[in-house]
Amino acid sequence: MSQASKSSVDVAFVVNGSAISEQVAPRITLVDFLRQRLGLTGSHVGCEHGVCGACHVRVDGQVLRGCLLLAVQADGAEVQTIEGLSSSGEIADLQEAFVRRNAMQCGFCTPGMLMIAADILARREVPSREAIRDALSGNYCRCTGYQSIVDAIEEVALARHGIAA
Amino acid sequence: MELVGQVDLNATPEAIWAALFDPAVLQGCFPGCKSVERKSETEYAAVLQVKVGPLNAGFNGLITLTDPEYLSAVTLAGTLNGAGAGFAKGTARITLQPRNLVTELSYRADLRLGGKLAAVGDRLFGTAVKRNIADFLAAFAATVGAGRGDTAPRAASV
Amino acid sequence: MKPSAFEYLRPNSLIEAAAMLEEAGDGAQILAGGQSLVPTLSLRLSSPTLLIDINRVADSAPLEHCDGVVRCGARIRHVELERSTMVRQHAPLLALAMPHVAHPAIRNRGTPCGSIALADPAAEIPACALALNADIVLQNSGGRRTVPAEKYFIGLYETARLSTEVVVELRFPAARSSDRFGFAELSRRRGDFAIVGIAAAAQLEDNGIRSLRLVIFGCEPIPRVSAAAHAMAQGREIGELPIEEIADAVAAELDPMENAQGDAAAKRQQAYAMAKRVMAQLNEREV
Amino acid sequence: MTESQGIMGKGVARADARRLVAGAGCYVDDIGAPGALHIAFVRSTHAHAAILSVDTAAAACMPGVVRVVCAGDLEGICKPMQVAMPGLNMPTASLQYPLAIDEVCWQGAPVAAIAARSREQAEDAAEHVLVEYEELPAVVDAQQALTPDSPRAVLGREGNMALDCTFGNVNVAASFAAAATVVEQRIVFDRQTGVSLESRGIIAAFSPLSGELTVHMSHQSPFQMREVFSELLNLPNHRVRVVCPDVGGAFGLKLHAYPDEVAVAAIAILLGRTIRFQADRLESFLSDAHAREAIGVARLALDSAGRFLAFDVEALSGLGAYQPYPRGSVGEGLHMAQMVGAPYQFDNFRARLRAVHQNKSPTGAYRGVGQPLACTLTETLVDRAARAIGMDPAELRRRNFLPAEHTSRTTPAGLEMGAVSLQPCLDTLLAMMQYEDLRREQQRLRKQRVYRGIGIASFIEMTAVGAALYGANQIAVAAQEGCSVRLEPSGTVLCHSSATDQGQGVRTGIAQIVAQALGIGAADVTVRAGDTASSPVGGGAWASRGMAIGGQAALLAAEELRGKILKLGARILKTPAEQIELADGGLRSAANARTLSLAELANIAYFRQHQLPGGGCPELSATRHYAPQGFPYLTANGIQGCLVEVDIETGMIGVLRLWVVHDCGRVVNPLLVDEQIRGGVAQGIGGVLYEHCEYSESGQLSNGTLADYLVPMAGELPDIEVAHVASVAAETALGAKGVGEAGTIGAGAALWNAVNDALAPLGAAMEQQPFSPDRVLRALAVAARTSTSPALAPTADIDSVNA
Repeated sequence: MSQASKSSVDVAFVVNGSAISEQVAPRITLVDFLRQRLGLTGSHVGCEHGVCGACHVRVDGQVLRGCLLLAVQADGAEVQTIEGLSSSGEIADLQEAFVRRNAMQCGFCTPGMLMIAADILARREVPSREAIRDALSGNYCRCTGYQSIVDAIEEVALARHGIAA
Repeated sequence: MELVGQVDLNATPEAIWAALFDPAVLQGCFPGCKSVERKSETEYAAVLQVKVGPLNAGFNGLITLTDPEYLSAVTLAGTLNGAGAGFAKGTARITLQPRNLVTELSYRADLRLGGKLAAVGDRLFGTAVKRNIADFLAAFAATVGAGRGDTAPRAASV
Repeated sequence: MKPSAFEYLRPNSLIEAAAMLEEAGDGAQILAGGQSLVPTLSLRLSSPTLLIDINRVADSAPLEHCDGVVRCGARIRHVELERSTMVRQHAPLLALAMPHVAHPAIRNRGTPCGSIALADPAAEIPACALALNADIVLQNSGGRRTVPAEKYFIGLYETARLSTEVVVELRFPAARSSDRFGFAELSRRRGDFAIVGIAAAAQLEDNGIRSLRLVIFGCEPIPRVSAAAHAMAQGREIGELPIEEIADAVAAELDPMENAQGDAAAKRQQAYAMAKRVMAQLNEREV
Repeated sequence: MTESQGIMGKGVARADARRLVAGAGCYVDDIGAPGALHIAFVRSTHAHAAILSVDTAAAACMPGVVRVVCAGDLEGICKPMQVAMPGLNMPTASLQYPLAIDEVCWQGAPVAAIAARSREQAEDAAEHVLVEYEELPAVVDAQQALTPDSPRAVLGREGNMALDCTFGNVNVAASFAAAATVVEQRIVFDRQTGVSLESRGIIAAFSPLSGELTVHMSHQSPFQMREVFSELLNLPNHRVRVVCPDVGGAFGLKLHAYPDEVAVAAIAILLGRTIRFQADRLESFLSDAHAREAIGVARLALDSAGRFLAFDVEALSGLGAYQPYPRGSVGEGLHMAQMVGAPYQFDNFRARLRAVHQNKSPTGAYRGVGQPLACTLTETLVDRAARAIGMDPAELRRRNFLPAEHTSRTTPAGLEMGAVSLQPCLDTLLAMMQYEDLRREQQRLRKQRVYRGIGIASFIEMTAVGAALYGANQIAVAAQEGCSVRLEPSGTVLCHSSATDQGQGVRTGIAQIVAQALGIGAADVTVRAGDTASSPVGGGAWASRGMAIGGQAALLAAEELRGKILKLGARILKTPAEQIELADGGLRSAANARTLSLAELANIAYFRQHQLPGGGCPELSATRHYAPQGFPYLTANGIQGCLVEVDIETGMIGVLRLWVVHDCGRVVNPLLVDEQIRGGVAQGIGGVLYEHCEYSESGQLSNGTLADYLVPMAGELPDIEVAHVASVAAETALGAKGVGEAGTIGAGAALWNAVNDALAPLGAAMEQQPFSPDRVLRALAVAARTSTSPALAPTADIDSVNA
């Protein structure tokens, strides 16, 4: 594609395994598009300037800020949201640990936290608590003080490596 | 933010005075200035496009020249409003002092931002303003006569 | 807040991008990683009429080591440097700096070339480029030119890049086995804007220091190579650097920006501390 | 059905957590509202200005714009807000309009509203509304606001003073004259704000046909807002429904009626349609209630044995331009002044509070309301005293605590206090910290020029506040909580509570209480809350009341239902009610060993009444309310310890460890309680190290993004160790006290003390939070210059100019 469009651009991409094809104004961010056009409201809008991490989505396997990517830029990509990760069962153990350890209060940051947590858990080694805190350093949670979130991620990392917590 | 500074200009007070009241000179010297239009003897309407890194916003507003003391001092006061971006407001007392072959232009300026500009731009605001003043003075010096001395302003001691 | 309306183009090559940029004039902006640009759009601090998205260009240089140079093309993202064993081996300073660049999700998308194009005073990549005196490759519709980092940074967000040029590649001189590197950054929280940072590269010759490029960033409008550090270090044994004296001189050179992060005195003191720490790293660290 | 015995006290996972981890939470912005118009506000760019004109012509023609609304358009639809507290001797408060008329008194005050088909279009148009202002003199600094020649924050006021009052038994002079030691401490708290991750949001729908207003909003107190909308918009309160769905963090800031939210509801009536507004982050920083701005100076008199004799306190609280409707914001200063010394025994007390208006964003409730300030003032003073008399700070506290056997009494400060457990809390804390070892390690490291500090802070927490606070001031805020329970035909229980849940897990705690009373599993109790159309009338969430009052109401309702179930069961099972056991989801007669499931019982009651011996229509539901009676609030208490390391070269402070021992009475769910404490601690640490709403001299907020207003993130916080001393509250059958604010109240003071302990050998001390690195370096530089006796640097009084 290389011609300009004034009000809207055709985009086609795969969201949580389903192909979508829509017209979108270039100024619409991916997270707004997912929420408002596709009804995928699990990705949240916390700051709209890339600081809080509540809007994390996975694009072609990488966790990105959904507010810092334009929807048109997802054209041709594979996008996964918290809804997709939930229904695929990919992070079921992580979600279970979050629930059991109450690693959330209001839940607004939780989908973004889980996105980045899934990323941490994809590493080869078991991350230290310090490494987990470092990886979470771009995700704002006002409620928990983060400890239970770190606990839950650590527990799942150990379990996935066959180590009892 | 208060800033002071001075620059020696290779021009007579008369030439500098004329330049200060010349919309074309002001337009040519202020970074990003798109137009300056004389509204009255002492009022100018200005349109600016201010670009500092990530900020790129249009402003328009009124600049007023007050308390003129012919050939020796004048105060520039202005408020620039940006659509939704907030405002920039400032006054600068400019004094001219002939000395040997040059004229020393010195100023004391008080500048501040309001609205969104103030709320999101603090980390670099002071530096950006100083830069714009230095650029203005360098251009002004070049227009009225090559200058000597540092055009960079410094913070007024409070 | 939502961005103002703009148009969007997605060129297939960097040459095409440069041509679009030139044709569109003032209101156009290159969209690389977008991690600094998009927030300014969403805050409506800037309202470009056209974004030229270079994320799909076919002719971006790879991340590779060849002929004594580590090349980093326009589409290369921070995370690729972070994970690259080649970078750890041949450009260790970048590897040291990378964990300080914002946060994981930002590094997944942001690009070193974009960071050089924006030239935020607190950014790590410009400081590293200056410490290594990397070459910055700029493209316009007529062709390419190369500007050494020493000549690239001019003032606050002001660089040698013209508004019609695109940063298409960074060329870092590959490290020699005897080179030493250090990096330290002071920020309020992990990933925040640096209050003061130091990136340092020392070239050794028979254990003596041939050159020390100690770059202070974050506290002035542009990164600065300390002249004093080089002068005081040159010819000395790496283990015998007068660390405190050099750190003093580094701090004395500075004219820090005063803002909510602190006044000039505090920043000089912090620069002193960080300079000491980086020089201690130089003494410890071997490639 | 699951085992129910002893379900109280267990760390039951929250039922709603499964939704939240799946991204299936439903916050206001997630609610679909077809055809709703989006609002963008034009906000004042000045701290204080007269509005000369508002030109909306260009904006009105922009694409997607339906209406540009100015103050005049809402006249006749919406009354202005005016805070009044007849119980306090306050000058008449200024009127606050949803959209400013003639005058703006803080940067960010809404001036006009654009209603458009999308938020983007509304914002596009907002840039084209031209407001002509004439700047007026602004007063930004609270101390300046006190001076007679200060500009007025709001024109027409006689002065800027909102409240000037004195507490206590006043004559402290004798105690100070007789004292062996007198110490003084000055603290400055900079402004903070709550920074909920979900911003404030509202969807207001008005049906001109039915005359009904339905509001979905992110709020803590739906019934309060029903009264507010009803009163301001002149609608009978039964024609107003307020629903609070999932709320993404609140912390007090979602406890007020904001002008923008009131404007949205008024515009819904004006246009007769559905209107929605979600604040963006910048307008959140500008317009969410700010908090904490205060200066306190306190003196403490001790006798030669180190016993406390008297406290003397001066407090100044900066309120911003207005007090928020309807609760006001003098509570911060009142708590700050009156709760100094609260954990201790002493004879005399005097405090003076002055609260002033300034041209800044209005302040309001934020977690702890004034108590963190009182705690910090007290505990830094106690540490100062310990250093002055050369006693270990833990020991000095132990000598002066209110005794464990102490029961309710009125303190010299006029506080009515319930029983406390400070001594056992301190013992537990010191053991957890391995206090003596920490002190030895600290001394060892100091020789290596590593500056570690240890701080402890004890605190009293007012929880579960009753009607004496707002009711006494004729403010329509419910002090009771209510709970309705009904047995469903499935044998489970549906429960409607007035206590609202912003993630605290109150609904789960209530489910546990109800489950235990009825012999069913927590999963068999569904708790709904937050809808004025279905909940019993109650306060919602404020002042740590959910479990203590809402839980008590649930216990009463469940016990009443239990009685009804047993009575009906007795008829069906033909056995005396007192011989029926309610367990495992059914009834069992001890007399004849017959059993009956709750489902079967409910089916008979609802569908087969004809089978009932003796007929009749049984009631299997109960509604009960509970309000504190005979006591003004429940007194929780605790103590915290903190270990820090200060990098004296850079001014950076690292929090290494933090310990909390807390007594909230009966712990219904330890998982939830510990999370309340840890989250509160994080906010306390945030205030001391990072958070600051920075204003320029002309009243411009200069850090309106999350990159510039710093909140604590995962990398900056330590692990937080929590323990409990559970002294069951005697005042209620449930025995639970509140816990929501404990972490925040004590953490800041413990951290202050730890930092000042680290700096003490260098003769430096911090007096103003947040402790930014440049402030730490400045304190060290001052100490190096003056190098007087460590830790006893002279302090200034409240009227001296703030550094």
